Amino acid sequence: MKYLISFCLLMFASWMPVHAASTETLLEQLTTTKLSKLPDIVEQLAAQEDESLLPVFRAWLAGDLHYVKDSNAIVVEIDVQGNDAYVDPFTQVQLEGISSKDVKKIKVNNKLRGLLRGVIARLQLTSNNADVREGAVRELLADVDEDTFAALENLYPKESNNDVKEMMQTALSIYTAMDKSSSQTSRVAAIEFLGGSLENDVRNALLKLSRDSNEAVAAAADKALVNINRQVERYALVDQLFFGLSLGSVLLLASIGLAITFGVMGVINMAHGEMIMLGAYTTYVVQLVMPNYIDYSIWVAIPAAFLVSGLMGVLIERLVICRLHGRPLETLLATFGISLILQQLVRTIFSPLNRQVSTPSWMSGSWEINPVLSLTLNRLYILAFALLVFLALVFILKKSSLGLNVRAVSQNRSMAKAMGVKTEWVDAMTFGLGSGIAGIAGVALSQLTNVGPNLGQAYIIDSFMVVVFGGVGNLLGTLVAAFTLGIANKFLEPTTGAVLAAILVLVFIILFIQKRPKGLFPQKGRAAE
Amino acid sequence: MSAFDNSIQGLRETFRRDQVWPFLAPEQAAKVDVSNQMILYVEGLNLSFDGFKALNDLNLYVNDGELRCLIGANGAGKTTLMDVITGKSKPDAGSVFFGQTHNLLTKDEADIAQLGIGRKFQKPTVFEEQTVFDNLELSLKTDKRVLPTLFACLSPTEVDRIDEVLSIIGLKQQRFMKAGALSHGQKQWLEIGMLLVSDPRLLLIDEPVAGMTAQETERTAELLTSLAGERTVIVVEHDMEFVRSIARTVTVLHQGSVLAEGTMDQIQSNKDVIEVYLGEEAAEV
Amino acid sequence: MIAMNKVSQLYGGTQILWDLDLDIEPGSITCIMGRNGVGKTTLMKAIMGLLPIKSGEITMNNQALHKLSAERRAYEGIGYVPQGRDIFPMLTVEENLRIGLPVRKSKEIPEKIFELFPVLKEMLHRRGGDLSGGQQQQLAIGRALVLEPKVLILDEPNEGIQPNIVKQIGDVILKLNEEEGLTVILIEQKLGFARRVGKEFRLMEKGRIVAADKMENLNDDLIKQYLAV
Amino acid sequence: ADDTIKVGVLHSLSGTMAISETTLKDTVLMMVEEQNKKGGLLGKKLEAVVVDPASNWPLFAEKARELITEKDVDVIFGCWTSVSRKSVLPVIEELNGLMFYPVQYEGEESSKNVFYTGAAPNQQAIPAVNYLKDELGVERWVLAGTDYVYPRTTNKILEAYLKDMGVAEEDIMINYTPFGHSDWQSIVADIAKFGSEGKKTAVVSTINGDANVPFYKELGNQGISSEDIPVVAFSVGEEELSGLDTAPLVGHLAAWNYFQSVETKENEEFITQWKAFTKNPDRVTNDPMEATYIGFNMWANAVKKAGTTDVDAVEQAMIGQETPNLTGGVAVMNKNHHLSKPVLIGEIQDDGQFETVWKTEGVVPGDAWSDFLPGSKDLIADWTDPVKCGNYNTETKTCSGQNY
Amino acid sequence: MSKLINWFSEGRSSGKYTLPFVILLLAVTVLASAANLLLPQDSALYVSTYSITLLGKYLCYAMLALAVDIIWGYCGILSLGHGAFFALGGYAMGMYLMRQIGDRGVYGHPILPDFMVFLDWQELPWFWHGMDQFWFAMIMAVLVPGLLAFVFGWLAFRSRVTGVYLSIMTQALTYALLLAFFRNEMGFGGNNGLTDFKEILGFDLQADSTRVSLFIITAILLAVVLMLSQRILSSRLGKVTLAVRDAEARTRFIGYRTERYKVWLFVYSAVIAGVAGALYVPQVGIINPGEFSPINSIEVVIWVAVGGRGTLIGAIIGALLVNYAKTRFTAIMPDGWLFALGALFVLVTLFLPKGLIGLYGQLKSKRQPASSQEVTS
Ligand SMILES: Nc1ncnc2c1ncn2[C@@H]1O[C@H](COP(=O)(O)OP(=O)(O)OP(=O)(O)O)[C@@H](O)[C@H]1O
Ligand SMILES: Nc1ncnc2c1ncn2[C@@H]1O[C@H](COP(=O)(O)OP(=O)(O)OP(=O)(O)O)[C@@H](O)[C@H]1O
Ligand SMILES: [Mg+2]
Ligand SMILES: [Mg+2]
Repeated sequence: MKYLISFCLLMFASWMPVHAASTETLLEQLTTTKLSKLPDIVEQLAAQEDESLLPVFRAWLAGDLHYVKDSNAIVVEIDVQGNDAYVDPFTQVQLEGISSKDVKKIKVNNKLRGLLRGVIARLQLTSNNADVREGAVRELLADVDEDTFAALENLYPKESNNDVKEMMQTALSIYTAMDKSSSQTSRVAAIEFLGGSLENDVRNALLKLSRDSNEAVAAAADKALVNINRQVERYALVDQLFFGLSLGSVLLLASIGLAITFGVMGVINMAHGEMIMLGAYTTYVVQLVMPNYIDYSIWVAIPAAFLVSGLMGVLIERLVICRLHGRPLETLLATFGISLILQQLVRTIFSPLNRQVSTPSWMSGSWEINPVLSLTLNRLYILAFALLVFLALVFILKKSSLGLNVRAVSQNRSMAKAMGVKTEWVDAMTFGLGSGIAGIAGVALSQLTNVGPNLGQAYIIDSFMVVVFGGVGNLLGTLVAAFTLGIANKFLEPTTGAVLAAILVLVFIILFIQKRPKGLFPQKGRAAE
Repeated sequence: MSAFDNSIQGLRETFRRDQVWPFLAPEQAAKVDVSNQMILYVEGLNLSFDGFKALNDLNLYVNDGELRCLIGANGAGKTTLMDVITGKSKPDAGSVFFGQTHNLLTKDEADIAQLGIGRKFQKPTVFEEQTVFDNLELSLKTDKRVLPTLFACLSPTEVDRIDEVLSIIGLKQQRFMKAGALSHGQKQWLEIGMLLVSDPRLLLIDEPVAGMTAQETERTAELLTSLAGERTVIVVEHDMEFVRSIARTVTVLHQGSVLAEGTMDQIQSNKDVIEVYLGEEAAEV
Repeated sequence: MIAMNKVSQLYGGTQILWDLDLDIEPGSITCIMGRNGVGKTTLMKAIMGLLPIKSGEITMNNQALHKLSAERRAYEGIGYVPQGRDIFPMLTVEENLRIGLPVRKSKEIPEKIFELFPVLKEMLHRRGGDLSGGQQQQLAIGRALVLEPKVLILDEPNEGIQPNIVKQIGDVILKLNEEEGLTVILIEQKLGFARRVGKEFRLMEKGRIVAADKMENLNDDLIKQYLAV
Repeated sequence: ADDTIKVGVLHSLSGTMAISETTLKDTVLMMVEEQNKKGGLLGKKLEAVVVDPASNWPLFAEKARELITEKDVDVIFGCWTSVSRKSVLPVIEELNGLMFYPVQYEGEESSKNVFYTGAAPNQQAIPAVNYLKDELGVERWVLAGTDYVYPRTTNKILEAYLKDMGVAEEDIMINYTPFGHSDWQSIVADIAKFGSEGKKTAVVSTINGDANVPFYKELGNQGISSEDIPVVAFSVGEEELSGLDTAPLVGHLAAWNYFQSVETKENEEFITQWKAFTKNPDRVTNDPMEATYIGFNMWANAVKKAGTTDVDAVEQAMIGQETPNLTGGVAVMNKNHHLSKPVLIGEIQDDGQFETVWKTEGVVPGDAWSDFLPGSKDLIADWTDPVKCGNYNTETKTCSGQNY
Repeated sequence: MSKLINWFSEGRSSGKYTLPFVILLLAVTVLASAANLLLPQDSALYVSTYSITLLGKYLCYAMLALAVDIIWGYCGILSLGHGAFFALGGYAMGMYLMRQIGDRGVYGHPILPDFMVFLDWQELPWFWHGMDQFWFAMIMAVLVPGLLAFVFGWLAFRSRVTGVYLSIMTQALTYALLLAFFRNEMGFGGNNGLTDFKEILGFDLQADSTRVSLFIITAILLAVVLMLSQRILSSRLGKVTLAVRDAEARTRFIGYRTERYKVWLFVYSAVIAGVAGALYVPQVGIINPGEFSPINSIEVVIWVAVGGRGTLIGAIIGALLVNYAKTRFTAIMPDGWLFALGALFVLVTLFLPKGLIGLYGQLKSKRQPASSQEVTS
């Protein structure tokens, strides 16, 4: 292998400009050059057009490229079951006896990353994987220069995959359209082709073209832009709706437990936020326990959080709430006290600092529907998850006797007893269920926001707002309220800014309650008066 | 007169010293116009809940000073009718007039109560946290606006009136007990007492003798008959003996409309009434 | 069947029941009477376990009842129709009836209830709180019957019920008593109904039982002494 | 007792600010312990007096008064938010106390009784913008901040500065969000859109505290990498990053006077000491800690120099004090009660540390009054004779707003 | 006038502890003030200025608690937003104090407060005009909270919003105000609020005598408000209020326009809160939007509950006690005081259902258990 490389190097060196150094010396220089001078070396390395350098570039981009202090040999850091190990970039052979103390990182910064990405893209134009090729071409759209154009033109006829072909043609068209030396008709034709693409770089190119001195070209570009913009706007609306839904799903998750403890049981549960917080911390602990299985940690965390928060809920119910029957307002006082205690408890155990909860790889990134519309995966999962939890809860309350019993207990405790309902058990179970669900919400929220002692505080007010807005005691109301508020917020935000949007939503709630003093879905009937 | 003079005149009128501005003048508790002898007109009332017709084209006329008994099967709409009259529920259609002039449907509960329509609820509702005495004091016929209430003092006549009522309802000993601690029957009496002190023109009484002993029932009957004449009383009751002992005219409701109306004897022999309400046996008595 | 021995009970600082003794025969229909506020309802709540007693004991078939919680007593076979009905207002009629099903270990509401009170079937999906007073009363009785109790406590069951249904309720009580040997404790103010349905009576005054006998022996003297105002 | 010198610690240990401030409380405690090991000061032991103002601003004032009058402390290390400092200020001035404020802030203040050891805007914001412009070729700017005074001022200064440099109005986007904002979807989408118009774009973030985590998470999730749109933050340090999965943030920037990753002897010692003190090998250090460190050491030196803990004497002794920075070089306390310090720009790495990518040549003196705000152009602070004023107008030669 | 005096003297009988309490309150105030001003610093009985400001602050909180108790304890309206009225009163006072600074601000601008110069405002916003007059500012301090309470109450009570719906709306109100006042564009100094006050009516705010005067004024106003409220609540209006609390619909059926009663009581309570806020600001030296935070308002409710809901004195005692506990705990155990405070709340709810005031009754009834029996027999 080594020989092969040196052979190649010799080959290249023979027709490279004289000042160009060999790959080997360039790599050698990596270990000594200052950060600000590194871009030069990248350029020179790129000029080698050597595919075998790809792993080096990739590792560098990822910040994994190191060199051994003694030998100046370039190595790549990999992760073997949570420990650092080092491999040779060219052979991928693991190098024994090197530990993190023996190596030093080859620095990388934004400028370098940008360069490296371009270099990698160029090298990947001939990759075996069609997706990679498409990505590579897209990467190059930003500035298609003569070389790229030539390379692409060369590759185009050989390309078999249609998507890649289209992307290539887009790149070619950009070049043609921008190229003042080509004929007006071919430029206009190229622009017309570009009109069908939503790629950002295409739009930027068209923007430039619309100021072109050639009037026909400028007109064509304008036309294409109008068309593109119309589509972009349509997708922006979809995007906004998605933002609204996903904010709604967060609100739903945060408030759904409260819809039980407060809405159904009538306990003004100020410690609800802390139940969410406990769930989030449970996620953190679960990830601590299984650092190598972050991807699966969520599946452990969900039941664990349910149990932790649920048991805490049962404990609170048994120790405190159960002595406050018939005194709903007092529950406010007691649970407020409990929430202070829980917050401080967490602060004492886990320190006041935020804890790090990692996002499983399958939840990060986004689902790209097209270049202008992509939905972030974690939000998407959380939306689905919120709906799932909601359905499960509705199912539990409708199908098991628990739902019926808890409503009976909250409406007339002593009569429920006289009918043989085990009120204490029902109370404990229901409060546990509500708290447990809050815990599950905590798992979801840990993916979006800080996991710290104040996590619960941030959501408690919104939660009450949602439950009340939807109509106390009505689960469906909670669902609709959460999504309404989420969407309203997100549609207001672009015009008013985040702060005003929040204020307007609050004012809207206040006014709405005037119209419907019992929320969206009020309890009806004689007894409700 | 020129327009200018007109406006001067208007201004003068506005600032006349011998009278307060109209918007400051206390609202006169408008008189109930009963020139046609009729005090309550209920016409074409319809009210449905989620598609269920609780009141169905109901017509009812009550004379001034009359004692009217309202009977009817459970769920016939008696309580609902009272709800409509007192402004608690708004009907889908129909009209309710108090005297010739007062359209009750445009007024709210407090207005209606101030016009002189008092009500006793089927399920006794009193102010549980306050004493029996306070319950009665609150029900007194007084100026019920905020400021006058703030500066109100009990006048000796009012105290006498409350005392009188306390002895009528037999709660003299419990006068300083919290109303919430009364037994069911005692609450019934208290509520009747609250009605009495408020000195209403029209009394709507929903099942006054439920939970009372026979003798108490008799006393209630006496009380109600004595009230009639000066006041108008509408009583709902299922106790036929009681109804017979007080009734002059009886109206039978069924499924939200009037089924029959007449004297007790007429009603008792009415086939329909027997079938849906009284049952064979009761009719024999 | 049910016996009470020197039961005392207080509300806050106020004593309502004073060393009260009461004995209910199995299969009897006992009518408890007394003026307003003498403590009839309180007594019933004590039997059901909704109010803690201060001293004394309550037994059912010689088994101590006063140590059990109310829900256990329901399982032991006591059914309760409270004064003022205490329907679960936001539950539908059907749900009101279903509450008691676990006690009788069955999944379906017995058809018998609807035969007794057909109106309940009509109103099955209406909220309990929306029903008229009388309908609620019927629901309350029906709800207690779902438990298939051995002892049925009825606290003024006829309050606000139309005459033909009053009669029907009387019939039902008698029928259940005869056919199934149901023991009934009935609080009733209306003498006519009490005489028709009751087999025994107990008169109460100021938290004590002051007279107990067969219903035939309820004479005007007693009535005058203990029931008149 | 009189045989100790009391050091007041006025940092929130509960409430929303506890997350940042507890660390500083521990830092002071560590410094006190360290100083006591060295034999204390003036032959006396130091004694820390800790109170909890609970993130409640009026409570800060109350606690400050308690510390000075009831607990008789000789110096206070405290405050994080500007509003807490503003709340404490009148009390300190009235009672002639001495306070060290260790956090970067909006400037526009200089009190006789306060020493500002954190960065002023010209020690953070301006160098950062210069770096972005010169090194990364940024042409479009998003100034995103939490809606309160520090971001507002900083952004005002930056806006003026950018326009001076010829940046067009439409190439600047300013956005404010409420405290603790957690739903960044639309804003990040807006930023992405703003940045997709062909010009190199960067975000200058003055987003405060807890709101950062969801902001960066959203950036990561919407796939905005640091090469596309770099974010340079002034409130995100090692501590904040330790609560965050930094993998998606690699390459975003921060401007501080200190990074934990800087390799100097002092820093290494400091870090070891800190980890030992907190008994936690994973604890990180950050810039406000360094500010506390510098402040504490300067104070100790000043007390030695003055030979007393008397506030006026120490105050005069403070000016001109020099203390080694943890990042090398020497910090100097200027006449305006602000420090001269180096400015560093670092890129976030995937281990939650910063890689220094740029550093000022020498030290930058902190400006109490910004030159870019119309109201304060002519103001200077100078606590030496003959001026002796925190708000001295060089035009009118008057000193306004002094309480003594 | 004589009618009014009559009216006052009549109510005295019902709140039999009010007068002794007021006397106690004023006596303590006078003693503490004298001890601060007259005694030398090293005297054992000397009361430090720190304590005086602390006491003054507590009394303001007590007044706020009183306001909440009137509306919650007596009228059943659980307001989770009373902090808003308090803060508005405070802002009115703060604006006055700000304008009093005049050209002595750091920028030396004759009219604009520092924070406006700083953020480059060109002229005074309209709502700042007139605030340099003490009387005008004080009118605003009661008018603005009163007006807001009136509009809000009128809307809500007329549409018969009750129970938790109302509570959450009050919470939404204060939350919205919180967000609004945080905005720098609002012209209230944003997050930093208003600080750096110098003098009030020409008196140096930092002088001990001013402090003591403010403290005494607060105590006197608290006493006045307490007696006035006691009198109002023991009048027939008070009975109507209780009736509204327990059975609003029934009250309407006997002819009371309950919404009007509620609105006026709400306004009255809001005005008290506004006054409390106005007194609070010069004593603590800062007003900032944090005061609008819903958690603050919830805390006030908790003071009332701790002291004893529906007993005016209880509210005052609760406020004093909880705040004293907070001051002590945060100093004694800065790391664990939340445990203590939380536990206090839980324990009070569990074991003192009627609050600390109820404890007195509990102890009394334990000593003489049979006393109430006579009533029935
Ligand atoms: N809010 C409501 N929602 C639904 N149905 C209602 C409501 N109010 C009343 N109803 C129905 O209207 C009917 C009439 O009820 P109402 O209470 O007027 O009867 P009533 O004549 O007073 O009977 P009773 O003698 O038993 O008291 C009943 O069937 C009841 O179920
Ligand atoms: N919650 C309570 N608190 C205090 N005292 C009460 C309470 N409930 C009832 N009482 C008192 O207990 C006594 C007995 O009440 P109870 O309800 O048992 O009477 P009752 O015999 O059922 O009367 P009625 O025939 O009117 O239903 C009454 O004098 C009443 O004042
Ligand atoms: Mg009825
Ligand atoms: Mg009874």
